[in-house]
Amino acid sequence: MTDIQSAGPLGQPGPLHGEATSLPPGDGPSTERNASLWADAWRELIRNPVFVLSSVAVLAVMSMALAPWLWTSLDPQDCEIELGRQGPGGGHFFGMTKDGCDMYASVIYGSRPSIAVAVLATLGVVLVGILTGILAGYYGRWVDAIISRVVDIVMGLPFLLGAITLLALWRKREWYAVVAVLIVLGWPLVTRIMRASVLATKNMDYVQAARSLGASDLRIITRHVLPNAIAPVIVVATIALGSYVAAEATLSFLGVGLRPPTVSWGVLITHGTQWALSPGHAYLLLVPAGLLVVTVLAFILMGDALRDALDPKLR
Amino acid sequence: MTNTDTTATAAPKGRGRRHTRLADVDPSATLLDVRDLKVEFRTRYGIARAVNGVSFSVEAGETLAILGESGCGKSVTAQAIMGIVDSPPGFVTGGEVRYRGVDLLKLSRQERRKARADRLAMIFQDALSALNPVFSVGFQLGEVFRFHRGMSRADARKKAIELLDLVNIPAARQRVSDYPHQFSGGMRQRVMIAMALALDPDVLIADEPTTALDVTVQAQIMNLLAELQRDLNMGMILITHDMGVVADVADKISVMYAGKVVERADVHDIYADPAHPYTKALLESIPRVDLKGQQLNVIKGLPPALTDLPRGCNFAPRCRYARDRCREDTPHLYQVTTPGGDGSGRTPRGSACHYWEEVVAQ
Amino acid sequence: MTHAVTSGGMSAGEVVLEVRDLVKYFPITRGVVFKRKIGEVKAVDGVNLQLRRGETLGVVGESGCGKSTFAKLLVSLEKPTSGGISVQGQDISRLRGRELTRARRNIQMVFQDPYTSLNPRMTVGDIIGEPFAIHPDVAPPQDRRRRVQELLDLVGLNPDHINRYPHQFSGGQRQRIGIARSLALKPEILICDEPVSALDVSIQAQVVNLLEGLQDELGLSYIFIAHDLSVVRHIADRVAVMYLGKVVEVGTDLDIYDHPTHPYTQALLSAVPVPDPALRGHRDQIVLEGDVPSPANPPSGCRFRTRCWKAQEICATDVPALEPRGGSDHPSACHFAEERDVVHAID
Amino acid sequence: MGRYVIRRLLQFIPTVVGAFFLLHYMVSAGIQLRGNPARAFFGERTPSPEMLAAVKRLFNTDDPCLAQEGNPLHPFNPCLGLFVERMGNVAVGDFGTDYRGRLVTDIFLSAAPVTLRLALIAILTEIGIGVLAGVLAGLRSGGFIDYVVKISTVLAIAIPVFVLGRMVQLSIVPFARWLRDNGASDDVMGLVAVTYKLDYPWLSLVIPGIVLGVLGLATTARLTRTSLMENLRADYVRTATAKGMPQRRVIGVHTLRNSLIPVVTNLGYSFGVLLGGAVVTESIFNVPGIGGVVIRSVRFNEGPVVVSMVTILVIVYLVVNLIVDMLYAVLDPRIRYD
Repeated sequence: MTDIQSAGPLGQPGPLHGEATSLPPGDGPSTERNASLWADAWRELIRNPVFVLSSVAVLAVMSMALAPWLWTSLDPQDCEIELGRQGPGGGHFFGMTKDGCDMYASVIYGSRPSIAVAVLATLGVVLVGILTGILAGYYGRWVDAIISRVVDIVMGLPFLLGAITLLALWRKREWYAVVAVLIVLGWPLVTRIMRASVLATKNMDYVQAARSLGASDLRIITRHVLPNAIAPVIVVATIALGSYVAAEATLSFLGVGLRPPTVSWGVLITHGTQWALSPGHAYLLLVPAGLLVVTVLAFILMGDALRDALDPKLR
Repeated sequence: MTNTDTTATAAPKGRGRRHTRLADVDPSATLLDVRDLKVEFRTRYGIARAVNGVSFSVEAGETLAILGESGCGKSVTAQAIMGIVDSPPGFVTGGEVRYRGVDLLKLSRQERRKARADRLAMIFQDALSALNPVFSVGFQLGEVFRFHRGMSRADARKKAIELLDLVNIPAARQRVSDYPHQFSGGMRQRVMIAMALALDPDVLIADEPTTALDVTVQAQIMNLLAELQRDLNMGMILITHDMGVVADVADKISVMYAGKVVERADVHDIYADPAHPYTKALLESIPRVDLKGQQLNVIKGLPPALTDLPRGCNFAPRCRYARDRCREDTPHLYQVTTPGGDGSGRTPRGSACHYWEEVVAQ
Repeated sequence: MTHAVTSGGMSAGEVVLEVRDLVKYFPITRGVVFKRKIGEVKAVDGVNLQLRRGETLGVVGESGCGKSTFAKLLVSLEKPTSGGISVQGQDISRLRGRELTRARRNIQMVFQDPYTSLNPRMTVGDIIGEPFAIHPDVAPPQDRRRRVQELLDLVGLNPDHINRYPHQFSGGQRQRIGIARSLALKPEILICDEPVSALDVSIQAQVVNLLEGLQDELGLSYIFIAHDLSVVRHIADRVAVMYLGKVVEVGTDLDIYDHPTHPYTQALLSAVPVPDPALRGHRDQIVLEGDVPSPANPPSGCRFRTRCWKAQEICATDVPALEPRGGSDHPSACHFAEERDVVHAID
Repeated sequence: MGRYVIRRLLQFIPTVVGAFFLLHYMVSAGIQLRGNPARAFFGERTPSPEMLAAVKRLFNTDDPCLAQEGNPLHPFNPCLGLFVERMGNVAVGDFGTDYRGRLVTDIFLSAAPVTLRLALIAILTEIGIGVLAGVLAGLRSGGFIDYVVKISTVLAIAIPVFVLGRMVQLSIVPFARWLRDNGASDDVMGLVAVTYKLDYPWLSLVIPGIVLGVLGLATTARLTRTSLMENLRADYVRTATAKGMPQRRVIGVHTLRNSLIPVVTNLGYSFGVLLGGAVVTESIFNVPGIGGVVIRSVRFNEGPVVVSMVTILVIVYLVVNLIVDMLYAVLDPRIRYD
């Protein structure tokens, strides 16, 4: 390395250093964008009221699931069956559930199974999807052929129909069965997105440069491909979280999801749909469904805002 | 000067409410006369003055080259003449684009569209993205005739084949129903040219027509363009960054830098005696295929951001002739007389440099 | 052969890189479940070249001539179908694993596009320091930051900008970062694949001058691949002209530019515009017909014959060997090689 | 084009077989893990061994492979023999019977017309209104219509179909009452019925059909909008303008065709969503369609009937996807001449 150390300024210092020194110190050509792309996206996000509002809502719901006692001092198990379906009023602002429990407490505590199912399913889908997507996109050839074929096949089963079939044969509907089915049917979407993203990234010259330096596949994947290819998956995962909250409810409604004594939003809404059309009982549907819709909406809006901030095409 | 001329100057600045009409063309007026054109882009990082008071003119049968590096505003100038600046964010904020005396900027939408169809035509750099991928080239060529000339499908197809023949596409009859992606780069650019020539335009604007092509294909396309321009007696505006291509085909040159014309001259004069430091530095920085051992001079620094132009001369921060005056006082286009010119005085020369005499002298 | 002209002086003549009968075919496959090969793209088809210490060998040709594949073969980004690549006597085309990684230190690449060749999620320090992370024995961890700053200084960038991200630099500056990365392992040979073609004209000269300065300073040998014949003339000591995967003519810059004998070289050179309007109409102009044929289905015999004005029957049957012909002492692969000056004014 | 069609057809077969195998495998694993659904059919009661065996045979779950406790693959034994047998049955159109002995194909065919009508209304809603809303929003992005479309589509996506269905019913009930009191005609009453009415096979499906189509409508509108906005910036749109084409032709011909390509490709996927949604919608509006059958079979623990029904629906879904792919090739010549 001595030759480089001793090199110092070369023969023509003027022109060589000209470009760098002509810039004001500390300023790149684009002074507005002075940090990494993620930091850039972040700065845009915190200025976006839709993102701020939706993340506040998401945080609120997450805290309900993690620490419901922060939101209510009532015990959702403390029920009197005679009080069932009693409308709002008398200390129970949101009325009583079908089984005579406080609706507000039930909804707060009901967030836990609903959110847990959605979060676990999303985690599973994202993990499987990223792994298979990277394998298919990065290694190509027969690995890609096999994975892509399997993706096509699983996508050949419409999501809800597939879930109904699989769960219909499952006698007791435990939460993990619902999660497993959501993962089994959901991962191909993430795989496809990840694969396309990896394919685009893999052809970038910086990956070739790393390879020509002798970088291992593991290094190329973790340092070069993954950080540059993961943005679309994060967007999809955010939206998927919302849609899995809705999926849990839909499966409960169809009688193949979670069921009592578990109290999830899906279970509460299902009861609500059974009673909603009888006079004065609409709240049984509207209260849990309202919270569910707000949650799903928050995740979707958050995902949309992320997409806008991360999509270079919109810059 | 003509009648339309005076009325237009008297009209209020900004986009005049009173529309002029294409029918008012004066055949004796200059074919295309651009005066003090200004285009700005309103972005979230501020207003970018992409074109900042540009003037030039072209006569029939003449080729004007607009020379400049990326981001100097040459393509936006072309789009403003055609009236196809993406708006928003782009806005034409001032100036005139006179076609045979009629200011195109003051035409109604309808008339402007007619001008685009019949009088002006444009060729784009990347023919693959400039042609619609889902329609056959025959459809895209024939569409012009069907729409503007009311021809039947069959007649339009015949015309399309004729045009493809005109631009030397072999087996035009078979290829007319092919799609753009089935053509090679050079052939696609020929299709682009055919489309531009469909309605016999008087002005042809070629925006970097050969940048995406190989040299041997570039030579084919430039020859074709030169030939067609001569045969059809069009005025051509050639937009490019390639000083070699310009030397081969242009009659006169306007050099643009940061949204302004910094030098204009006859093609022979500008290469022999550049009168602006930027032009001079550019010529000294490019290697030549016929010379060995040339010293390449370097232009230090970068062009300024269009959202944040320096005071005074835009080129001053990179200029080796720059003095204090240059950083204060914006130079206008000085009239230049060169000792070394061939004396014919075909084109009035201009240089936007306070010290152009010094530049020429060295 | 007498065409071994080198620059640099010191240990001129020593061959640092030798390419023998290099062939790269890409299979064309079709099929839904089982892929079967229905043809081959003959990207590089029997190339022989030598590079000497301190020398710059220019490789020119139009798109599709195989010059980019050639570059990738040289830095082992592609495995050759057959033939060998020797770097200082060692055949690197057969190496694998750790040996290959070691061999890569001697031959590095500068990429064309400064916008895609730098990872946008890494700082300049991480980008230029990555070679040290991959080859930890080259620089101990505590030295790496200093070494990166020296490299930044070497290519004319401010060493304090080590923590910036690529998007904070201009195209020319990014290309300097790419050059710094390729120099980190102190290679003997740099493969420059169109290093200035993505840059604006006023920036090109900066990078060309930098490459020239580094060569003098560090005694590097370059393979400079480009489509711009003017830049190649400026920087190269010797030039190889490629057409459809084959070298059609090779010689010193003087041989190729002033005394070309292959019709393709002549056509290529005559198509290069010269920035001097005084030469307009005074240069020999050869305008070729049509486009380059597909490398999947190249013409028989001489590959240039379909566009050549000299083609005869023999051209369709016999592949012309690359050897000195037509009274010239540099090799040319044309049955009818004949000198013709197309660059300079003829009258 | 011909080669593309053949390639697509060749891809179709392994996908169908693969999808069936997946279904079969997960069903078999489910049976091995959780016990035979024939047992579940009897609920709390304990059937005699003969009856259990009979129901097992009826459900086609009497294959010994499903009960091989000793097999090393158990409980994840793919039971290939059973799969081949089932594929053979599917190939000849034998999907088994329900517990009363009715052929599943008969049940399917008798319920299909209702579902078909429902799906047709939903698809028309989805494409017609969805594309229109997307185009209007995309043309004036940032404008009032864009804003309205953006908000309403996000809402539509966030509300699960069964909640939406009930809410629509909730708001219709008083309206229908008011109409009846004001002497509305029978046809109008059929239209605003909250449940399916046999006398109004089309009218009483309009509201359920729209509810079913809303989700697809929203995705279609959003996709059309982004796709249109992207294409409006494309170079070839600028070329069309430079040719002097009027605005409506530039958009109507040059931009729209390109913008609809992703919308069409999404139609196949959205048809799958529609099938799932049909089950939910039919259950909410008491529509005696295929979804109703599926839900009833779920309630009565007739798992194998659910599997057979879904198998038929998967065939329908894959065929629709095949057709959509052909349509895609018609729209995009780059695919055709690949």
